[in-house]
Amino acid sequence: MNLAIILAVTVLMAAASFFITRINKKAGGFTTVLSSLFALAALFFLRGSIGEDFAIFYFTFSITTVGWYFSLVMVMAYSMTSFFNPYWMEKMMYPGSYNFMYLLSMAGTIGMFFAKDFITLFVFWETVVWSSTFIIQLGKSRKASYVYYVISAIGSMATLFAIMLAYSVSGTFVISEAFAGLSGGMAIAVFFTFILSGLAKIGIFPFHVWLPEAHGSAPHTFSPVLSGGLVKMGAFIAFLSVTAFPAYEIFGDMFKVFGAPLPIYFLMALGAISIIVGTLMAIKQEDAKRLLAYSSVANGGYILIGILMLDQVGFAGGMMHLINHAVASAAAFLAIAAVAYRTGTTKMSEMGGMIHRMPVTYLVYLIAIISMAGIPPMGGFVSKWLIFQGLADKGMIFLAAAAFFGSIGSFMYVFRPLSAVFLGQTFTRDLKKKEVGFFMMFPMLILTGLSLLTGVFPNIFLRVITEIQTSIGLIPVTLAENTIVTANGFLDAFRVFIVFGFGFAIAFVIFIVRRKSTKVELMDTYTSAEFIHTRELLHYSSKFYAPFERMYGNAPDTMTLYKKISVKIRELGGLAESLFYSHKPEKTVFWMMAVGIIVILIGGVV
Amino acid sequence: MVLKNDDNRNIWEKIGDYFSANSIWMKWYCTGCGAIEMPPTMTSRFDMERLGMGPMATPRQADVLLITGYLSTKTLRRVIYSYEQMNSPCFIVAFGSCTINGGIYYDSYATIGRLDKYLPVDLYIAGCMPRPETIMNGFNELIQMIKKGEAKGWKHYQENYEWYKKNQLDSLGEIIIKDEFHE
Amino acid sequence: MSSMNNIINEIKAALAPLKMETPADKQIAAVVRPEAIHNSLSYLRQRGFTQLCIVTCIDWIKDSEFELVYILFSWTDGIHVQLRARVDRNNPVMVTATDIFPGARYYEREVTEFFGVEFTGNEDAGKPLFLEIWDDLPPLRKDFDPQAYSDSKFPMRERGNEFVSEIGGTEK
Amino acid sequence: MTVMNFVYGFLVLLGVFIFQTTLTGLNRKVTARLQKRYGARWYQQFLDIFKALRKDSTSHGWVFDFGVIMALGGIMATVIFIPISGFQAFPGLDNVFVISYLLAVGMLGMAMSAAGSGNPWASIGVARALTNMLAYDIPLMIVIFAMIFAYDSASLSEIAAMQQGMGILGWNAIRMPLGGIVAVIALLGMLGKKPFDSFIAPAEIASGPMVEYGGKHLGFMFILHEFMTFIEVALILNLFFGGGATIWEYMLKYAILYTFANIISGVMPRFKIDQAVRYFYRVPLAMAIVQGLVVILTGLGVTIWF
Repeated sequence: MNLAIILAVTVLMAAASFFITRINKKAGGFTTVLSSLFALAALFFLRGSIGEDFAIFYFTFSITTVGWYFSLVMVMAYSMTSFFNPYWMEKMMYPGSYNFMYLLSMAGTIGMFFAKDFITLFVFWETVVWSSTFIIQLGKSRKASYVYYVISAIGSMATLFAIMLAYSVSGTFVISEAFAGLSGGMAIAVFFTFILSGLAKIGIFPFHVWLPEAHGSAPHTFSPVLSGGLVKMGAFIAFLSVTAFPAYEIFGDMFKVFGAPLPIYFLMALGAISIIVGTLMAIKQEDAKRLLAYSSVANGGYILIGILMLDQVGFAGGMMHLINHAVASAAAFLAIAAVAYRTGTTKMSEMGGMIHRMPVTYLVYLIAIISMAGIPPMGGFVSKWLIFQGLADKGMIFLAAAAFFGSIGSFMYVFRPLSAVFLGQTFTRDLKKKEVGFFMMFPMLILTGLSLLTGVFPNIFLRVITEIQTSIGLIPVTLAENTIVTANGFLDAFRVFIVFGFGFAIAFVIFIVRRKSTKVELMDTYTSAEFIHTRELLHYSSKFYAPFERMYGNAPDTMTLYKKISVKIRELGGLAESLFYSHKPEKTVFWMMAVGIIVILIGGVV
Repeated sequence: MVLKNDDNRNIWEKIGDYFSANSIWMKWYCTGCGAIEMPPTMTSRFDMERLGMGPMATPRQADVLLITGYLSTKTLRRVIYSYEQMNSPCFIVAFGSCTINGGIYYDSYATIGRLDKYLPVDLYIAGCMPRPETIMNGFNELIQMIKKGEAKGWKHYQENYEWYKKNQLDSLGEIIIKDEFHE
Repeated sequence: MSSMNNIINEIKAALAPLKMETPADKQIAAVVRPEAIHNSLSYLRQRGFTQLCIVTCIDWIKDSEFELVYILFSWTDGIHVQLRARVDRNNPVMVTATDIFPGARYYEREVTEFFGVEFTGNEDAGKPLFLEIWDDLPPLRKDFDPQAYSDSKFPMRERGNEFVSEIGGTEK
Repeated sequence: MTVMNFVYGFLVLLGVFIFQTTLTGLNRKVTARLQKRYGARWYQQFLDIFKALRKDSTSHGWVFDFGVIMALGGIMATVIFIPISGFQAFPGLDNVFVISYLLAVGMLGMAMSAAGSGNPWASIGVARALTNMLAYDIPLMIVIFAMIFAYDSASLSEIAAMQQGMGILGWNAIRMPLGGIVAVIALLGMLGKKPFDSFIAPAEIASGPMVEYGGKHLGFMFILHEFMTFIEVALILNLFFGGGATIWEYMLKYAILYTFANIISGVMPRFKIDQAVRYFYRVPLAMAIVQGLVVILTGLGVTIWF
């Protein structure tokens, strides 16, 4: 009954934080820190009770490894971000509601991952959606929360429909049994409608529009949670749709593309498209948070492809990428939030040279992007390596092309905030700014450490994933002491790290043996012998990849497309309105009769 | 400016000077008419690369600053700015009579007279303008000077910094200009 | 396209110049009174001479006068017009042309810098343009002595014997 | 992992440095002869590097220094992983993905240090270099991917070993002719040789990322460039030209491949960066996908010879 206590405490603390914030804003913020840390610790020790089932009221829960893994990643994102809450209370419009929603959505995620039946899952899912909708509204724009809610609602309703459809066949809501006995067209309908909420949440291609809107304009303290945490709920749905709904078995006799049944390959292709779209869009963003949001779209594609592969290696890569991206993305968003805390902006063209004022934040961001771009020795490399190996096993050449594109493209976009925000000349306005306090630095350092840990000792995390793989009947990925073994070769991340350190040491020795260099100001650079005095003008940050952007700058934006469609629908509605609701009653009667006759005629023919 | 050859370099400096002498990268400041003499010197006919010389893009990378012609006061400000961005040991080679004593612009209000009052010139190549043969000869001379440790203009500049600065300010007023065109 | 003669006649009629000549093919030179410069420019501009090529100055030191020269060009006729006017050298003042040709801003600034002619109405005219730091007479005036300036500012090499050592001079 | 591994690693670094720097010097002579010049001395590249290390340098803050060290460190670590005719200082770690991504550490370090100098030219150069990387890497990686699928191995030394023993017919460049062409074109892009050298254009953007380097920093960049050249050429050599059974064969093939790339670039003008991207995404990408599909779907190119 441990989980029940966690849930109860979190919900109670959520209510309490609302009232505490009324009395003292800072104290309310600290309440979220304490209760999320408590949830994290309690969840960590929940590992002993894996396999237990229990029920609270009508809700049934079962503690599984995969639920434990997912909820740990999620609550990690929540608890690390909560350290920022106390400092942002002053800037928040409704701090009490913010704290309340923050903890409530956390409780929702925990409940969702451990749900035993679909009704429980759906209720908790909707709790998260609703509470996060209200939080996003507290940020820069209301429009963002509409977009977020509309897309979430489409997904949720579709999933609910799928659950009901499956119920009509199997007669049960229990996750492990609900999809039994599906076949044919029904199976395809259930599969696609069920995974729709997952796709919407993880930001897969046609549904990715909410991520930049919501991430970009949510409060700075909630963006890390959105990107590092809530997006991963979609991965959970994707996971359920290939395990609880045994897609590979049900679609087993369908046409196979590179070894994957067509419906699954279709979803993987969507993942690949979102890698490409996310990468291309991220490259041309001018706002750091929107850029990172689009990078979440791209990384969501990797996670989806990995999980849908459902094999020994690629699946492990997808699950590993889940935690890597959560850690890296949360750290990057926190670093940007820390910069925004000091400068008050997230626009890249309005900042520069923050490295001289905030070196620790810079290092945090650097490590985060190294992990996000999949460069050794950070965690992102290990998971991308596993996904590449999985793709190479099956020869999925087009998905691999997209994955490579996203991987190299990520060097391009992650470098932009690094260069625009942190490197270059410090703006005159920011010359007196200070590094953030230790309390804010602490979660960032923890996440940085985690990035390094996942990269150097990936097996600690992969062991959990092998347990998940065993629990769903897959062959687990082969792990030796420090190495990951796949059919195509092995990776010893620790040794790679050591050799990297060796190379670094040699370079360092050569560097310090040579004479010390004279240090000059950043304004004293080669400017073709021209005198330049304005720091802001010398810093090159906006339109960074202009020649490359120009090549696809005129391509249609998905959001514009949706807007056009909505206008068309409104026009269509206008047409119907003018037909049926005109001033002349005889016209209405005529159309109603006409429609009625046509329906009868068609019915007769059929 | 007369430099005495007091050879008290240690072995490391001698080795370093050997490297410096055989690998000279130049920043080539196209001030006057002399710039046009450089392309033939670099390309197939005279092939400067066999001496280990080559063009470089910025003063930070370069070893030798070539002043190829007359210097107006405006240009001199930029040349001084560029020279101070160079990493020592760095040398200056000045071309043509304009840099030696003003040349045909000796009475102009806008061009300076002698360059070595403002910057430590290691080698003058006389002529109006010097042809590529002369330039190659001059570079050979420079290489010999560096090898022997005689090209110490940069050291001289550091030691007599006040003297040079005083001359520069007397003639130019100010080196770093800040006006509406330099923001 | 109107012929050269037509234009000459039109200009004669409109501007009533003191003197008129055609120094070369497709070129017209007209000398007007300094007060008439502004009106003449605005007339020529609406006549089709839309491009102001240059504003410059000549120092007639013996007459104690500055001659301001405006060169305009018509893209429809392909004809250059020179407008010339002489102002007093001791009190050189001229009305600005920036309200007719905004580009005149920098030409006038240059004339002010090099000759010291004042342009009323051009606020920028007093600021330095080419000469970054200048503390003497405007340098293109005839009474400015560049040799003296150069000698005082940019010291020359003493012509010692260091250059003639090879042909028999003493050692350094 | 013993001390001997590190000693071997150090020796590999030393040997590679001497070999590649000599080869670069000789290739400067080759380029000179193409232009009917006499050319520099064969050891000129050593003189340049040591001269640069000898000079004083200017630093633009700690990230400027740190980036340079990180770049050289990452690149040297990558060199240690490259198999040299079957010899590896750290056996088993010659995974293609490890090498191509560890290479990115060096790139990132260099980009960071260059942008840390605060010079706009450097930022433009970095932007172009990263765009260039995006262009050449996709076609090349697709071919390599197909190869990994066909050989069931991502290990450079294993792929190289499998090509040996059949003479020239064993080489992947011959078995997969389209892939071989893509690899050579991508090699030019990787090496930053003409026509894909717009990111270090000296006259237009003042040598791009290297604009602020001088003295030992510049020396580091030159050493880094030698190592990077070695990694890139050796990658293509092992994957497409069968590595080398003996060290001499390896060195000979390497020299021929590198000189070949150099000669091609010696007679080329320069692409603008968007032209380079367009070119790579038109011709080599199409060839790579055709080649990849042929290998994956039919097995042709790998199995037919056995």
